[in-house]
Amino acid sequence: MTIGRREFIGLMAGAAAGTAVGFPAGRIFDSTLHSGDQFLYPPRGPEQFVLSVCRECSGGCGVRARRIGERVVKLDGNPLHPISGGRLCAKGQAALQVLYHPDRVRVPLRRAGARGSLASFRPSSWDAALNDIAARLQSLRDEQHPESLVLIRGDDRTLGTRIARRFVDAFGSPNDIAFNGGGEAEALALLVTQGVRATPAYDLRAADYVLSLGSEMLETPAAPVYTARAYGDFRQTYPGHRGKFVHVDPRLSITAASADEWIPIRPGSHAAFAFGLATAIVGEGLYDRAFVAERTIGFEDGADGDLRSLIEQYFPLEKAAEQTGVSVNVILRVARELAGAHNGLVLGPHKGPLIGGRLFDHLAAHILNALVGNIDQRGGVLIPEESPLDSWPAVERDSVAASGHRRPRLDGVDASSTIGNDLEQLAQALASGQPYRAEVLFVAGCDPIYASPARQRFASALERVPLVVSFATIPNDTSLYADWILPEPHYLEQWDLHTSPPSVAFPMVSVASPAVPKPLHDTRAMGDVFLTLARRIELQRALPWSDVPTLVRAEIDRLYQVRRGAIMGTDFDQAWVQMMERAGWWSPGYANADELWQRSLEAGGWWDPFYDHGDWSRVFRRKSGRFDFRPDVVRQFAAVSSSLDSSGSLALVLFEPLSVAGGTGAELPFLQAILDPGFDAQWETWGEIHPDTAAVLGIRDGSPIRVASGHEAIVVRARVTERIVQGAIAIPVGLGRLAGGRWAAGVGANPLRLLDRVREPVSLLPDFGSARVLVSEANATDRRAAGRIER
Amino acid sequence: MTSDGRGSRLELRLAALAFVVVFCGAAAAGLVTMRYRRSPVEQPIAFNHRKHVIDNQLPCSTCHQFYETETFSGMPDADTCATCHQERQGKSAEEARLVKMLTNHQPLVWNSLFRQPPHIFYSHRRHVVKAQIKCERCHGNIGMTTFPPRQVKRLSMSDCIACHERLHVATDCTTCHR
Amino acid sequence: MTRWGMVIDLDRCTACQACVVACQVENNIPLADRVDCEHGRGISWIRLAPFREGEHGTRPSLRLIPILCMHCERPPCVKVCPATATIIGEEGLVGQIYPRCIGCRYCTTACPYTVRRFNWKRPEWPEPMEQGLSPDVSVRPRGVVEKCSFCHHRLQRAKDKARFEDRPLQEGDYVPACVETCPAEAMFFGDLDDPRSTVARLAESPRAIRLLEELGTKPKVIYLSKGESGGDV
Amino acid sequence: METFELGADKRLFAPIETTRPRFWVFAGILLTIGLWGGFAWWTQLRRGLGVTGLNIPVFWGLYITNFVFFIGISHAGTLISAILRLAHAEWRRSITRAAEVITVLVLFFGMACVILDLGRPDRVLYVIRFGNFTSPLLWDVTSVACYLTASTIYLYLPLIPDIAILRDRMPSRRWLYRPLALGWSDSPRQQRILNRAIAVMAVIVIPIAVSVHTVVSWVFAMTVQPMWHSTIFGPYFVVGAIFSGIAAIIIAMAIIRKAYHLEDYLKPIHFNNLGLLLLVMSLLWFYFTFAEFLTTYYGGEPMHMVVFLSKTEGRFAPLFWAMVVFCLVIPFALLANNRTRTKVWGTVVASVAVEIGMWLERYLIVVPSLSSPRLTMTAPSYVPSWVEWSLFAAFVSMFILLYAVFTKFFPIISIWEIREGREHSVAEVTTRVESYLPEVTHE
Repeated sequence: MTIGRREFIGLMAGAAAGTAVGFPAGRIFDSTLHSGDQFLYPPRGPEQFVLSVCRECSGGCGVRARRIGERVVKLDGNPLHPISGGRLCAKGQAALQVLYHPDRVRVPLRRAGARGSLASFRPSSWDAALNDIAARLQSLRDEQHPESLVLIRGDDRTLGTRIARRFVDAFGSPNDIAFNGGGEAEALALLVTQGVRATPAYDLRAADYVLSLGSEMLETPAAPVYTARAYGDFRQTYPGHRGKFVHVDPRLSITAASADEWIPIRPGSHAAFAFGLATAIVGEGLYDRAFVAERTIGFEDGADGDLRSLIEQYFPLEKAAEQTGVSVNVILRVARELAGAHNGLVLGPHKGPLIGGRLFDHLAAHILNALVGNIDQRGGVLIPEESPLDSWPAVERDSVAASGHRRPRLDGVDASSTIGNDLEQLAQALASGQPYRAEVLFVAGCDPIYASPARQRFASALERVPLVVSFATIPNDTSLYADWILPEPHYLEQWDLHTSPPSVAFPMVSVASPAVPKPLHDTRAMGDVFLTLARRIELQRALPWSDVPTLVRAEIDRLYQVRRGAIMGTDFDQAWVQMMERAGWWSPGYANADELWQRSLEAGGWWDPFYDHGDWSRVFRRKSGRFDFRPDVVRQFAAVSSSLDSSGSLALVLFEPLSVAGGTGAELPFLQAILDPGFDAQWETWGEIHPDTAAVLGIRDGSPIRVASGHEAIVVRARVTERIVQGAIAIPVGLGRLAGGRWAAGVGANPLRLLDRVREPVSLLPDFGSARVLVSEANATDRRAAGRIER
Repeated sequence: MTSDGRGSRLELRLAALAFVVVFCGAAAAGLVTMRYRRSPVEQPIAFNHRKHVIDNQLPCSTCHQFYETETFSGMPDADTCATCHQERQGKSAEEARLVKMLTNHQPLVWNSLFRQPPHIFYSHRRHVVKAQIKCERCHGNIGMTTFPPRQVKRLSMSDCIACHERLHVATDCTTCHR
Repeated sequence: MTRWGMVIDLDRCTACQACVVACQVENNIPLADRVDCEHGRGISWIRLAPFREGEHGTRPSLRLIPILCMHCERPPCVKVCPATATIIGEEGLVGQIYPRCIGCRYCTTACPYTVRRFNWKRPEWPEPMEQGLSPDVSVRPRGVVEKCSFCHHRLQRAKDKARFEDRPLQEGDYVPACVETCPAEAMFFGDLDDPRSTVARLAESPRAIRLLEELGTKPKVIYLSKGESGGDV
Repeated sequence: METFELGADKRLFAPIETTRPRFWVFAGILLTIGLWGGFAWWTQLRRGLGVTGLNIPVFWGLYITNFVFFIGISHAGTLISAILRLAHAEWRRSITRAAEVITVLVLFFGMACVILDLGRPDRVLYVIRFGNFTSPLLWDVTSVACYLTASTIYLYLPLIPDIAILRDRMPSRRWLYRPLALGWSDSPRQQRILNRAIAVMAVIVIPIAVSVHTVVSWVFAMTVQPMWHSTIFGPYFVVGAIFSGIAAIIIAMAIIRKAYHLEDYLKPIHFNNLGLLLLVMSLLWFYFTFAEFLTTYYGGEPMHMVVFLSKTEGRFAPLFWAMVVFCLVIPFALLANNRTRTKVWGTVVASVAVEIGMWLERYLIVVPSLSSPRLTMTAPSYVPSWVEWSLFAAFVSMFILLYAVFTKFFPIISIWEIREGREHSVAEVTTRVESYLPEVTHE
């Protein structure tokens, strides 16, 4: 072959073009192949551990944060902490992602548009926010209307809330309103029978038979990790010693899955089942005669209204069997097992932080505990001791404040009420402006727009309040209706003191120190905000501290003064302190307040593990000094005929999955993915229907269904399962949020919308268990409507 | 090729042939160079290792504070530099710049020159303190440089394995991979 | 020889899934959003598998069992990997070498426990979530397989630490994140070859069972069945 | 003599010498589909395998199905042609080339399917660099590579004389044919060597071909997964492969015959003969399938039954029964009947059915076992995404296109073998047949 000029040019041109195209093509191809290779390379740094306290629920677990450089990379339980014992639940583990959540409130947000949408808010500054709020508050004081300030708050075991309450008190408003749905009935049962205001503690660890009347004790107890640890020991600690666990509920929950036996009952018949047991126990004479005789009244006083006669009159076994759908044989067997156990413990239907229970159910459960003599015993119901720091010296009210406190509370609750708070009534008062107008409303640590059965009315009532301030880390549903959203630091960013969580018997003070060197965003702790406001409107006499860290240190000084308890320590330390205190000694391991402070920071806090069983005067505080079976109350309940109306509708059974309990958790993808391992349910709200019921309604597994009550309807996915009894639909609470960031807003549906304005008779608590709903296959319109709500 | 094969479009054929062959070669070259492409590393200050390590006899741990105590060696922050350079020590223009940066509280972020892959567990402390491996073994004569190198040195597994095999220490994958 | 193993007491387990989330946070598991989960692409190295019991008519029950990589002594995945990217180490840990994995997913299909996961996309963390990532665990690129490592980065750290304290590794020095967090204290971890260790003792319990034992994989995750205790704790 | 013969085989040169516009349209369409597939692949490279419909636990789907399917089809050529050659089946002469080309081309696509399936295609060579010899996937790579090499040689050897004919006939393409013809001058010595080489290759290629599909089956059978872990899988896959391979030849022959008017060369008798083979394979396939399913059913192991039931009456039932219809009912009905089998359309319809059926079979082997893992796990059902379908379509189109391009450069029917048959074999067969018979001596 001869290569001429033309051929040569051709060769060169081809080669040139080949290079020009080939080289970049190769590079582009390679970069595409490796487009997954840009490794995130988390920076290294010195390792450090910081102790704090989890605030994902009321449980109060001591947390040990692992810090690398300036970043927190992992949370674990503080091994010395008596609540967590080095353990954490799923929510606690995920809390780190709340700290680093992309949708946190980063600066104070001021509303500039219609209420109800995050898009209406514009970034502002702390100066603007505090000036605005302080000015309104000052004018309320100037106009002698301090009562027009309202605080709606969550539980008060953190300093921020306690400062806020004290602020409201000193300001002169009676409207310090707690929003704590779940535990109220349980505490009320204790108040009614024993005259104690507390959430009962259950000594699960030492019990050998646990009868859960629908108590989701392994999912949503007040202190999940504490309960789970106790449960583990209850099951397998001593060789040959294993507690038995029976769960009675319409639904086979995750708790029920762990039980040795699940006894399905008709929805709403927990009390009937409990009284059935009581009838059997009393009838067969299996009750604890000594305890009943010595420590109780109202059992058989000869009076015709005593418990014994009531039981015979109202709760014959056959009737209990009929109401619950459980055979007499089973009731008898369970009654014998319970009474025959060494420490048989009955837990009332505690469903979670949001779903309020009924007094009747909890009263019935508590009466059973008394009948088997398991009150204030090892393995029984314990009455939590107050923490030494629970109360501050009373506020010295000035004249303006005193005048404000003479006005009634907006929710109409007073000292004579059974219930502590009434959101329903509050909503009405806000809307009507009667008995007086609310001018400034703070919402902190709770989300009433999401969680209250009165949510619709509440949302429209908020429209009438001129200044609504919401404290939030990630905007919640109520934040959307506020005028200001104030960025609350994450718990890993602030100082705090926590006292014993509800349902924990011993007093405890945990110190939480900030785990990150500086807050990620322009946040201020709620306590600091109220301390600043107090200075602005000259209330520092009641709130003299300069900031929260100062207060924390001052509280430790106060704690030193009580001269009891010890620094948190190992099991061995605990046993030692208990032994010493039982013998009347106090060996604190610290010589002064500074040492207490230092060692609290190192160990996580202070506690007093000694529980004095049988201190009856502390435990029974009614006039009689005994446990009161309250036949009067039981009679009132029994007299109300249970209306078993079922016109083609299903009973609505609500529950709270652990990962989204309390209406929080849906913000995080990891928690959305573990809603229910039984179905592998993720990222959606579902409705459980029994196969027989589904067959009648023509509903197929997995299809979208419309669930409607009188005024509202939601669309959920049908799960046809035997995990729920016939004639009911079980729907989880926790999704269907209006806000909560990219992963929560608009995902799933909120079944609390279906609830109506129904109260339990006698107690007047909002009744979460009485709703009935119509269920049908969802048509296209429903689905579209659901989609509109979602986005 | 004989004359009859010499069609009028031979040069086109040759061009196409050349295109295909060169395209493949060039694409391969593109692929390979992409993989070993190095982006230059810029440092905030042209640090003179030699000045510090040889002339002033400073130990490495003055600035790389952690290599004897942690898995990583650590880069000095502004405070570390400020212990000496709050005021001028010498006459170099770079130092003048440094002092200015320090007085203005500008952030001082050094860029690492030696990069392990992120999927490796490597303990500086273990190698330096326990095994008494000299820094130079991996870091070469960085201490002799008067100007920061611009090229990242990526350490490869074969370097590690060679040494581990010679010293008869673990070569189990999970000893280092994570 | 050390032979790391885990014991899970199903009688203590409450199916709370703390282990699931602890693992995800510890091991820089990529976030899976709603769409990913609907596609069945969410990654979790440990999951709770439901076992429904009871035929129609009898009372149904539900058993939830935590399932993670069993670190089999005869792992089916290691055999089939064409690129030697999954290996069984000297101490019995079945490791996954991400930079060598070609992403063929043969191991995922060969694993009878279905505990291996694949990175369907590049992991992404919206700002500032990347700040929560641990430097102890590599962030996996897209296209490779991953699975439970028994948190072996913790072993590397623990060994490093023990060496500088001039002592042998002790029980409790090295514990995976799931075991550390388990609220019901249902998970135990340690050296199965050390007769004094808790796990070795529990593994001898009459309640001890191994999943899919009949396949001959010799799993090193051992379950204690629900029911009466046999004097094993 | 020579001129006459060339004139007689003019039809065979026509596709090479003339190209009609219709061909360009056809090629354009195929190329467009191919480019679309390229776009789909690009998308997958950029965004990862998340663009497929795969999930946990269905980690393998369409790509692996197609891999098994394509490798199966590759048995068309080389194996069939080798067997026919060794058996001196004289009717083979006009079909061997068409079959062998299928093998070589389709193997590339089979291998490409595996690369598509990789999460890290950039690391594909790690299989060689860090190979693990206990992995059936590595055996697979080895044996497919062997097969590709062997079948390429086996395609090329019989091509040499034809290339030489083309070299002498088409001066304008001498640049291509001259080097490829390797100086073939049709000398008796060359002929002898060539024939021996072909015979040797035919012998070598058979065990390799058998090994290829056996090893492909072992990718599944070596795991302990339900309805994969089966000793029957090796022969079962080989039978399935030959089955789909024959069907592929029939379809290819019919298209060539129609497109290039080769009715004189590809006669109904060829279709009839292949149809008979197909019928045998259909029955053999049914036998294996039946044996496999009966064993599973009879054993009744719960884990296996879950998969079994998902195929026979669960969510895969429509596909499963469609497979039975396509692989057994339709081909049996058409091929067992003399009237339909002897028609070209009869065998072609049967073959198309078999291809669909065999694809379904591959799908039903891969997906159902993965969809029902041993430890319960709820998973969304696997629905292949547009990317997977696009790449499937692109692979099929590109295969057809390359096949068509081949016919534009090389005779798709072996010219010299036809001539050889005409010149020598008629006589040879007579002698051979006579040699089978008792000798009749004419006295």
